[in-house]
Amino acid sequence: MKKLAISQALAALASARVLECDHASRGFHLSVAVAPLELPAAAKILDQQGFFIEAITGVDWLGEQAAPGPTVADQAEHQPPLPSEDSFEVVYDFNHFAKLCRVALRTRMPRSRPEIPTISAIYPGANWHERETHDFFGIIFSDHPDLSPLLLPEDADFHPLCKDYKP
Amino acid sequence: MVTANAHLPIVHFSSLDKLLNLGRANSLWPLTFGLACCAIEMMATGVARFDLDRFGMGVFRPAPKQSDVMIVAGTISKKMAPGIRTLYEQMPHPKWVIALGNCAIAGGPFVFAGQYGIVEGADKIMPVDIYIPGCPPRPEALVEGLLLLEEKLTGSRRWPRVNPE
Amino acid sequence: MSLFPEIIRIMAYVVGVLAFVGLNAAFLVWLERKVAGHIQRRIGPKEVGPFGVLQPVADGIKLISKQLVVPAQADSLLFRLSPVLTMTLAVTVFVVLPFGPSLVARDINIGLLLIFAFLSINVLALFIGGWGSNNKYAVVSAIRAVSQNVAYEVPMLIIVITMVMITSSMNLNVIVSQQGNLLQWHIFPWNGSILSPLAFLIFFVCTLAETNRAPFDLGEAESELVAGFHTEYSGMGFGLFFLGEYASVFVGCALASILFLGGWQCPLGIMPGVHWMLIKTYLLVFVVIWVRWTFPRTTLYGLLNLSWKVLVPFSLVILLVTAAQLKMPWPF
Amino acid sequence: MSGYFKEIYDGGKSLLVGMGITFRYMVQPVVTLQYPHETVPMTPRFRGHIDLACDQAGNHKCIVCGTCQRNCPSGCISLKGEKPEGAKKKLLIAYQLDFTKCSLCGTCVESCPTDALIFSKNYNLAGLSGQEFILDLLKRQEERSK
Amino acid sequence: MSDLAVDPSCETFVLNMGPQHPATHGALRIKLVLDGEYIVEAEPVLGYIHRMHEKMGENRSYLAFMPNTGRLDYLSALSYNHGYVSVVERAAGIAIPERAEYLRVITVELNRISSHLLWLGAFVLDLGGFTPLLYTMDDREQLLDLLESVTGSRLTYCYFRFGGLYNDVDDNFGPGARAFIKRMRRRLPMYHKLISKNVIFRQRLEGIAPVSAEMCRKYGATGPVARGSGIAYDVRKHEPYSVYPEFNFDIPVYEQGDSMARYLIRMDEIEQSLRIVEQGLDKLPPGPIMAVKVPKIIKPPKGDYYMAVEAARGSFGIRLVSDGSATPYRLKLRSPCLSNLSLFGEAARGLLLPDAVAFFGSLDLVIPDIDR
Repeated sequence: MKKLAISQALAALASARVLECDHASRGFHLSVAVAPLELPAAAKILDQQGFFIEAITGVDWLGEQAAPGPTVADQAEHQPPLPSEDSFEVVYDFNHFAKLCRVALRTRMPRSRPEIPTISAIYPGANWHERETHDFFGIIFSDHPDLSPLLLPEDADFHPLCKDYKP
Repeated sequence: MVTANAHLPIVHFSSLDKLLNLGRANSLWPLTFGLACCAIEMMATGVARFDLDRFGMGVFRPAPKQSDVMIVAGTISKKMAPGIRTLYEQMPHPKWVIALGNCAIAGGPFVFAGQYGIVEGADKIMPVDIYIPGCPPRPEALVEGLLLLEEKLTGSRRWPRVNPE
Repeated sequence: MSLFPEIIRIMAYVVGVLAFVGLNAAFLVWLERKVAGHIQRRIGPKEVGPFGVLQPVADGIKLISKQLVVPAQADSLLFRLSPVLTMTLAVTVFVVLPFGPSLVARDINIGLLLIFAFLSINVLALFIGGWGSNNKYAVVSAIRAVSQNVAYEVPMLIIVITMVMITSSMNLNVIVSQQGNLLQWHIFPWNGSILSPLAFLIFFVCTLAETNRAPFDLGEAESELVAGFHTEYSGMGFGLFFLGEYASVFVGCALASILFLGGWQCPLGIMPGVHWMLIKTYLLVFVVIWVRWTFPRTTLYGLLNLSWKVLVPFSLVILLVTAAQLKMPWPF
Repeated sequence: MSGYFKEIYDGGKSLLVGMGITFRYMVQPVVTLQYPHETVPMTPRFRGHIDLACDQAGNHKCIVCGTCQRNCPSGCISLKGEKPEGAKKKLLIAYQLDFTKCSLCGTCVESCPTDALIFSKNYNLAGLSGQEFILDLLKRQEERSK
Repeated sequence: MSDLAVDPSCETFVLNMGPQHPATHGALRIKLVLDGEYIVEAEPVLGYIHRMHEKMGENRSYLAFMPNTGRLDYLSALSYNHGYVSVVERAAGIAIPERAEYLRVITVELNRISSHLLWLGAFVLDLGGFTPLLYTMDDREQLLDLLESVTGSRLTYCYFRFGGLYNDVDDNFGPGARAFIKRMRRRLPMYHKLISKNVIFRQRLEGIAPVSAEMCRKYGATGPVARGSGIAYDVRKHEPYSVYPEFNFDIPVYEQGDSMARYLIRMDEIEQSLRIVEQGLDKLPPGPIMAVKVPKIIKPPKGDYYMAVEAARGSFGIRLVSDGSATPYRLKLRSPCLSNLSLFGEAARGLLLPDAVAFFGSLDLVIPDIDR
């Protein structure tokens, strides 16, 4: 089954934490949390298995440290939250044309240094998704061919979807 | 009620002006300029069921140089506003603008505190003659708006008024 | 002979031709929008005057009273010259068209040659217009219009040569008077050449391409090149292009009816007159409009292939067959 | 060589079939609804701008609870009511709808506890200024109930 | 042909198929580097109709975001309604009655037919044929009247609610829908005769802009674009949701991957949707259209959820991140048109300008769905 093959392949990565989720209630089969630097490796594995990229979602967890009680980040499938600082989370959704298996690849990075390697070399389709996530959150995708604003005006310097965005 | 158009010649030939306005009123060529959902209703007005060609307005010209009416059909985003302004300036006089749909009148459903992306209404970037509310307005409302523009041009309405109840 | 009646005659014919061209354009605008409407199951112009008859008048008034905009970087001489050139070429061709037995402005014996001389300059006018308006879309469409017209001049002229071989005269009046009633028209194989119905078809397709009418309207392709070579023209500049196009459509169809359908000859041969000429030509114009609202646009290569690989070989075959037929004793 | 002629034959036939279809449609009756002269009645569920409903006695059913004002996604409704001393229930003074921001989602009509709001049927509004469509529903309701 | 296009020595010029262009059907600019009429480089520029849907998702309640879903891809607005409603029902765990599920599928399929009809007219208009647009819009008007009698609006529907529907269908919806099905089944052969078999159309579409299956996978293209290149991926069959498993319909797939294949797929999909609507009308169960206990204020539990539905243009997905409050924490809208357009740059290289317009039309894009 595709899900087994891919979960073993991804588990081989050093910092990967693979978790099976119930598709009926969550909408995806596998939730894999990896460190930002290992992202291209995970994407290459998924590419070899014939997955296609569906979407890249940026999430701004501002005020996560201050919030009392178990935050969303504490759930098993997330990467361990950074001890010191709030974080940006980027979720890559992959799916397979032939066999149904949606993989949610998650990474987290500190809000002060939102730096993550690009996967547009492996998936050209991710090029625009990354530019859009950069538009909305200011996350810098290192060695991305052309990180100019995609949806915002060319000279836009603000990032509207950050929680601390003031118009 | 001739258009208070700032480019009127100093000398007025009243009957000639009336004739010119009558000619202009009956052959308003709209500029194909659809932005969003209202553009689909504008297309639905131009086709077989509500046929704008009956009033001489069926000739949808793609080039701004040959059109008289700019029907702003859809939301005006800040990135698009300079483009719309250039299109308006490229249209030769006499020209008119119809704001079709709530987005073109005052931003419609996309207005909220702290919105960064849209211009709230076409009248912020160019003079608008006719406003047609609705989201999207039915094709009959666009025909009604064009008849109102003709009334504004010629001063009288040749067609029966329709009240919906 | 004194000069006076001659001047009156010239003045009458000049006024007549110009009035006819204006009326013809107005009528064709109305006819095209009405026929297009009914093909598309809608009404077309209706509110402006009875049955929308005043619609071309309203369009004319509006176009005349529009502000004439000349783009800043445009080459103003060429920009202004092009619509005037298109219009004058289309009008001068009317001089030799025989509308009736004695109703022809100037009955010269090389009428056909004059028509094709002027029709081929029409291409130059389009190119000047496209180049002069300094707009990328206009330049691309001007280049297309030139290659299209050149490609379709060749088969058209070959067909005209075969018809001149049959009628042995280039005087349009003589060509028409050779065709009597319906059975003597050149379109039928027993009159001219064996393949003359095919020749008529090729001639008709070439007139479509010559006048940039769909499905060959690559010059003024609305969905790709915004508005083709008249993108930058507003008001009467665009109006003149409109008039020129409709005048050349009329000329093309009139020529087809003269060469093949016996211009002003009556089908029953009893009362020839200008009305037959108009009926036949406007029937052909109806087919031109009908074709426009049915077919999509061909690509440039599809268009050129059609001309060089299909129309030119067929017209050469027709030329040879007719020559052979005229030389050898044939039962007809 | 035969492919050449066959292709021309097929092409020509498909063109003639196409022209046959358009000719057949040309002679059929037109489908145009000549709007100002002929109109089509709106379906009962048509969503025009909202209006205050009249009950049998002709007055509106609004109890100024403000549910519609809170639920409206675009904040088009502004409601004013005041409680005359002595009376228990609030009285509606002004009900203003800014139709130029409305997206006709129907949440107000659906969430109103006393079903005081209905969708009006006027589908052909057009005006010379944007302000014409800041509608005062109370005044409209009074005119309608007279 | 393509080696000529990439020869850098020849002089090229930049042509802007600008934000206002008849062929782009909306505010999209394509920066074309042309060598004569061959496209050397094509780069779409987006953002001219960006309407901040995702920002609006974060500052209003779940129900208040409902009208936005109708304005993303306004041609198949009901599929987007369906996607959003399903993701919130999946998150909040709301079950909906059988009749509501069937009515949802019927109205979504009717909406898909109206979207394909408008695409067919606009696509043929891009190729230069004016008349088919009028015929398809004529059919579409019948459909819009039918849907307006049920939902109240013609284009931007806001008909679904969490747990069911806004209102039930009246009793002349069934006969109206069957009459439309009968009429549409008579009209489809006419369209095939007028368009598919026409030699000029075939010449303009066959072999134009082939898109390989690998390119579809690399760019994430779904819907008719992927099915045109031999990938049998349809969310209704691949990841069944709602009551689609009860319907039997098949997925048209073509191998060539050129514009003709993408055109034929959508024509076959109209027939399949007609079959689904017919089966839906036959099996429509009686009963309520709204779930019994649906909380007034929806507060889905913490966590993130994903839902994909098959819209007319591809798989429309929503990733909802909820923090337990009454407003979504993050609402990502996966637009099928964005991925379908992203392969335009690579696939259009070496094409002629008119062929690029035909290729763009065969991708069937709705620009506000791309810019969100």
